[in-house]
Amino acid sequence: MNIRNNDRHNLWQEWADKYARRVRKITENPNPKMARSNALLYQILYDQATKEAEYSTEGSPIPVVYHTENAPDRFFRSMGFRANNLELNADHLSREQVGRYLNIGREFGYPDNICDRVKLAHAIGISGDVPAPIMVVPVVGDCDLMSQAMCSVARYWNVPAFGIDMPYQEELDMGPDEYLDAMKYIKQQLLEFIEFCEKKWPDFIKFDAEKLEEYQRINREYTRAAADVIELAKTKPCPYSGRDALRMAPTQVPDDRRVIDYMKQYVSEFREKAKRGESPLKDNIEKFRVYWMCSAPFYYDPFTFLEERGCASPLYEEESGIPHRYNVMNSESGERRFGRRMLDPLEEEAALFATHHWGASGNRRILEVLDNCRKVGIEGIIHFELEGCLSLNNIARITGERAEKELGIKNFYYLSAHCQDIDKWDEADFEEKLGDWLEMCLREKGF
Amino acid sequence: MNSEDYEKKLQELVSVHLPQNRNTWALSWKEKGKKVVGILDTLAPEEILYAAGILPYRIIGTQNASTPLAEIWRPPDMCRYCNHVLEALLTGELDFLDGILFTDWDDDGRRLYDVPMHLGKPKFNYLLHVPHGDSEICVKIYERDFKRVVDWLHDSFNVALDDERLWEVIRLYNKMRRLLMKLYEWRKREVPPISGTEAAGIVMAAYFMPKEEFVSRLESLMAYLEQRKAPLKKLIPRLLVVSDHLDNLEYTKLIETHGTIAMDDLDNGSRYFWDLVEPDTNPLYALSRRYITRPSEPCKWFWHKQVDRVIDWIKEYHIHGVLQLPHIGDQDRLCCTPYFLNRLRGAGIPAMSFTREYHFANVGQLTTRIEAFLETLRLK
Amino acid sequence: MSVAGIDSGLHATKVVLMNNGEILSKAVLTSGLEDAYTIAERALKIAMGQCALPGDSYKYILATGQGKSHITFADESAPDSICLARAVYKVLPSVHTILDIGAAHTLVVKCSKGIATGAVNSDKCAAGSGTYLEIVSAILGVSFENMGGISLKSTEKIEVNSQCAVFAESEIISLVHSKKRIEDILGGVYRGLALRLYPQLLQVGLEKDIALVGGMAQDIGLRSAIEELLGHKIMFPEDPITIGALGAAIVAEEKVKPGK
Amino acid sequence: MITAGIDIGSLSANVVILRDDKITVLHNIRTGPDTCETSWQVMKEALAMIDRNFSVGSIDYIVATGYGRVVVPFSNKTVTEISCHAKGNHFFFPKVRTILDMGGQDCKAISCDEKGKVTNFIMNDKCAAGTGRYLERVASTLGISLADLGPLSLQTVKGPADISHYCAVFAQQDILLLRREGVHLSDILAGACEGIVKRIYPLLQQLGIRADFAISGGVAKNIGIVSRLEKKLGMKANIAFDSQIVGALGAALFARDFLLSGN
Repeated sequence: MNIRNNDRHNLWQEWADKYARRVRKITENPNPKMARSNALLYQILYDQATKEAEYSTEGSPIPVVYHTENAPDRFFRSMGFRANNLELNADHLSREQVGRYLNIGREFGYPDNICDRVKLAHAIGISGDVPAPIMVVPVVGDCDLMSQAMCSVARYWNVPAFGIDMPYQEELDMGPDEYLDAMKYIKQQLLEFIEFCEKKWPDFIKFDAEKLEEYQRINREYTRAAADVIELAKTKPCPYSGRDALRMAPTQVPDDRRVIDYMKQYVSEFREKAKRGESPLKDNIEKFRVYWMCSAPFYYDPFTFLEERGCASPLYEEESGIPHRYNVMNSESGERRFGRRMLDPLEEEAALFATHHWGASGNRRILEVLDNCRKVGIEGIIHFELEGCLSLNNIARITGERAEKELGIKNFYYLSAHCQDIDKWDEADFEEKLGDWLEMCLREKGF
Repeated sequence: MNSEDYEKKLQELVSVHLPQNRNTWALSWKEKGKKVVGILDTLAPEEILYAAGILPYRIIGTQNASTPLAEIWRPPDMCRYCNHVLEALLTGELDFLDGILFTDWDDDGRRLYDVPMHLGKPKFNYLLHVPHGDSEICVKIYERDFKRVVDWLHDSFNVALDDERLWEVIRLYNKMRRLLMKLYEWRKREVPPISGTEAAGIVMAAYFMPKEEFVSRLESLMAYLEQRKAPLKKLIPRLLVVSDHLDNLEYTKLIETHGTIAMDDLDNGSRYFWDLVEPDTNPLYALSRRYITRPSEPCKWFWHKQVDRVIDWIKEYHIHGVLQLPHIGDQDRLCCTPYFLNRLRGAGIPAMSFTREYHFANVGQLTTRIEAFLETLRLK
Repeated sequence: MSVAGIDSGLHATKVVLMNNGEILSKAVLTSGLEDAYTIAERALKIAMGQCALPGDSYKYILATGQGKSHITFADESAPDSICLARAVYKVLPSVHTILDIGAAHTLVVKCSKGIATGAVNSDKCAAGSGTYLEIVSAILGVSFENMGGISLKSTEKIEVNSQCAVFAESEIISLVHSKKRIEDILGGVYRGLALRLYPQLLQVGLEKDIALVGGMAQDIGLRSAIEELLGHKIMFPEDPITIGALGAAIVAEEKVKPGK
Repeated sequence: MITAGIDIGSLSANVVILRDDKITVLHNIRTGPDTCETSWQVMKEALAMIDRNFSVGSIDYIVATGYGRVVVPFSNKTVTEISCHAKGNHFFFPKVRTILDMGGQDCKAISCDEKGKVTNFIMNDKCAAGTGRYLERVASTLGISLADLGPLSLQTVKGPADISHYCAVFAQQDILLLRREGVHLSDILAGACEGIVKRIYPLLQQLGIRADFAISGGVAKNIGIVSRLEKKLGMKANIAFDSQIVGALGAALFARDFLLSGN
């Protein structure tokens, strides 16, 4: 069974075309509901996709390493690798593209009852539709299955799987020292990684600390710009749609300074709206605000549904200025934390990695979620659990119970569904249940 | 003793893991005012607990058909073992435990820790992270985390640990491992002296007994076992069974009505005792090296080395086919299954994988599947 | 001032007419192949026919139930959870957990003083629904109404594990074949059913008192199986089928109350 | 040499009697609640077709298969339906390598070698979605015969209706609702068939489909499923003249082999 010999698709070309269409649409006849800054976002994505698309057809002169979201992308690139984030690839699949990869997964015999992201990331990894890897990097800490998937991809291509491990302990009492400890351990692994690669591919792989530092500077400026979003999130009515709260910065272009401009544009355009009291909410009246968590249906927009009913969703846990990699960077000044004991760029990468909020026990993540709820005055939590996501088992209900106990948030809507496997998605049913829940919350509030 | 007595003693040992028997040792241990700490898999460094005067108790999930209390916290179709363990925790089946040392063989294992932490039941819990790599760095960090486990034991149960005692315990565990390996050696015979069910039963007896007692009991049986004419006749085909938490032996019995389980890759089988702790100046380091560098579990990044082992075993034990029975939601094994099956079939070894419940249920279809697989091996 | 509440269920459509908290009349129509709109309209007419008031004296019509969105002549629709909470508060004020088992759904509502504060809805698998029991009655050739009573005569504990109603079918057939008593088989069926409802009940917290409503509430077999499982009595309104419609009527009244 | 195969399925019981390599009797009845009685009944009736004073004793070797195989009191040996369907299909279509057997409550995808020996197989799980029982419920809900279901499903008006529920029981509810919304009968049936194909296809995918392809079991009679599956797979499906007896035939062939090999 060898999928590589099947009909090849040029995924990046398909994406380039998609982004081109979007840029055109936004510039020619913009939808007032959509953020104007999207134009720049899609331009960045378009430029990246076209570059990758060329590699896909001509074959990549630079060796490619496959990895997933929590892996230190900047670090790989600073060594001269082309890093391909399969998890992000999976996220970018369109409704039309997704079926092919679900099938590739099934034909390979990969379990069907695990979450769509793992399934699809794995499938893209073995499809040959993106340039083939010379190495795969499984990482643990946020999602163990994802690391299993990466091992499977490495075994498929018969290339080395060089794992990076994230340590942790129950850190209720975990201070900077333990983090430093973890950070040192990861730094060691990064050094080992450098040694391994420089020995294996002496001609083209060389770690470049300055490059990494440059990428980190860009990332820091971006983070600083994004930090303002959390301020915007406090304004009522919420100036932007939940759709935009979900908007993730293109993390695969660490060398592209335009991501900073994008974030600044994004913030300023919504700051304007906030001043004018504008919002995507019906009649600009905010009746209720929810914290949208975990995942969301990719090919359906639940936020418009909520906003038509006066419900704002200012936060998505992962993005738009949520300082979810706390303890590493001061979101205001963008300076490294850990009492300044974190000095070189490798340590910064290691620390970002060590403090990932999906890592360790559920407590780490829940504390952060509650903190964000406090910050922006959340009244209800919608916990959209990705079906088959092991990292979410047990903590959904714990989050709910603690939100009620510690913040008095009574309304917790727990649902579990697929985000990309459309065959398993029942829109009518979803809307009916979500609508019922929201109506329950509103009536309780006296609307 | 005559062979009837030996046979009786053997069957006693095999049935130690049954619900009505398995807590006997833990309870009398507690009567002596000593502590019992639960563990969940082959990755937890039992030796440390035992050397600290604590009885390690390997948790078997409840065999209740339904797990309503667990399903408050987690979806029913993820790791079934976790469901049944959590259910056991919440129904009070495990109330005698003073604590649990959790190990994150995967995210389900990791998140299993959150509920007890949230509810404070049992009182003392520790989440020990298991590096999935086998590099020296991983060995070192695991050793460091062992030190933290020792501190945790000290803070929670006011127990101390000295190298001398730890070495003693390590030697004891190694002795146990050698005995079990010897026993497994005999399974290469055309008619093995013990069935796969008995083998798994014996291994599981080690979960619950103080190791001195287990070792002496097993030792006293070895001579008898070596010349034992097993009750089961020569049954073709010879199988190697692969699974996790296959601790309800009704499953192995079901298989052995149709064939012989001559070898296994089970956590309650070879994976429990394979690989010794090699001598070193530092006992914690020596332990860490043993637990880290063995490929045993699918979560490990170098697990393909375990597949190499399985392929060697297939030759040594004259195996006709490999039968894998992951429980529903045994995700990291299922993720490795395509590779596993392709490797074996590539090497000309018939292999199949069927999912099952954790407790013994819904075996109608499973039986048909197993029979059909064995037919393909037999009807040549 | 009069209002109407309509509960458009899968198997039956119920209507309750109210005037200042007083129930004027009720109507229950089992749905055939007519669409939800037509049958609701008919049910409403029948109910209105039972009381003297002219048709235009109904100030507000509120629809609930799985077919609510189709009843376009209603002024408004409201979720089942809210209506159930209101109605049960009116008839059984001490209730804090409502278990509503219908033909194809199970809804557990957590409520206090008529306000629904939480709800868990299940319809992934028929294992927990009334339809499951209909299938069983068909296999055993026992009338749907009598099954519950028969199950109470059970003497031997039998486990019926099959999650899937269709597989339960063959499991039950083989039980019959192995000469098990119908009473005991039904006992097992109800116990199994209660067990499958249990996690859902636990999820909302199981605060006493607990009331059983909906089409299945009259099934004595199910009721006693649940009570056996919980270890205490559960309540049920005398007319559990129209409880959703009653709730809808109450919510409708709130709408037309002066000052609201 | 007279050998027989008996296949006790969840819906139907089948008997095939071979004289040497020739099929002399085919017979099938609906499975009753008492599987044991059913097996006697179907066998007796089959024997009567040869001649009235013919008895079970006059058959040299009997193999039982199907989920009720263990309760057949007069069988010499039992073989799983998986092996039997492979062998039976291979008898009709020697070039077959992939087989889909859709029975009353399970669905198997089987791949076999040139000798008709099973090399791999996959079965659906603890849910009746995508089985014969599912179709039965659909037919009964709409008050049409199972035989008409297939042909009607091909005369779609507005294209297949969306039946979102996997569950055989809930699908029935969906269908009821669709009916009330006035959706055309054929469109509903088309939706049901599409739904089944959707469930079956992944099984075949996982197995890996190699030509030739054959379908057996009751559902093979359903043109609505077969044609859709053929379209999705892009290959023709071989179907025995009586798809329901394939399992029993396989059993009878095994009986012949066992007899010859003195096994």
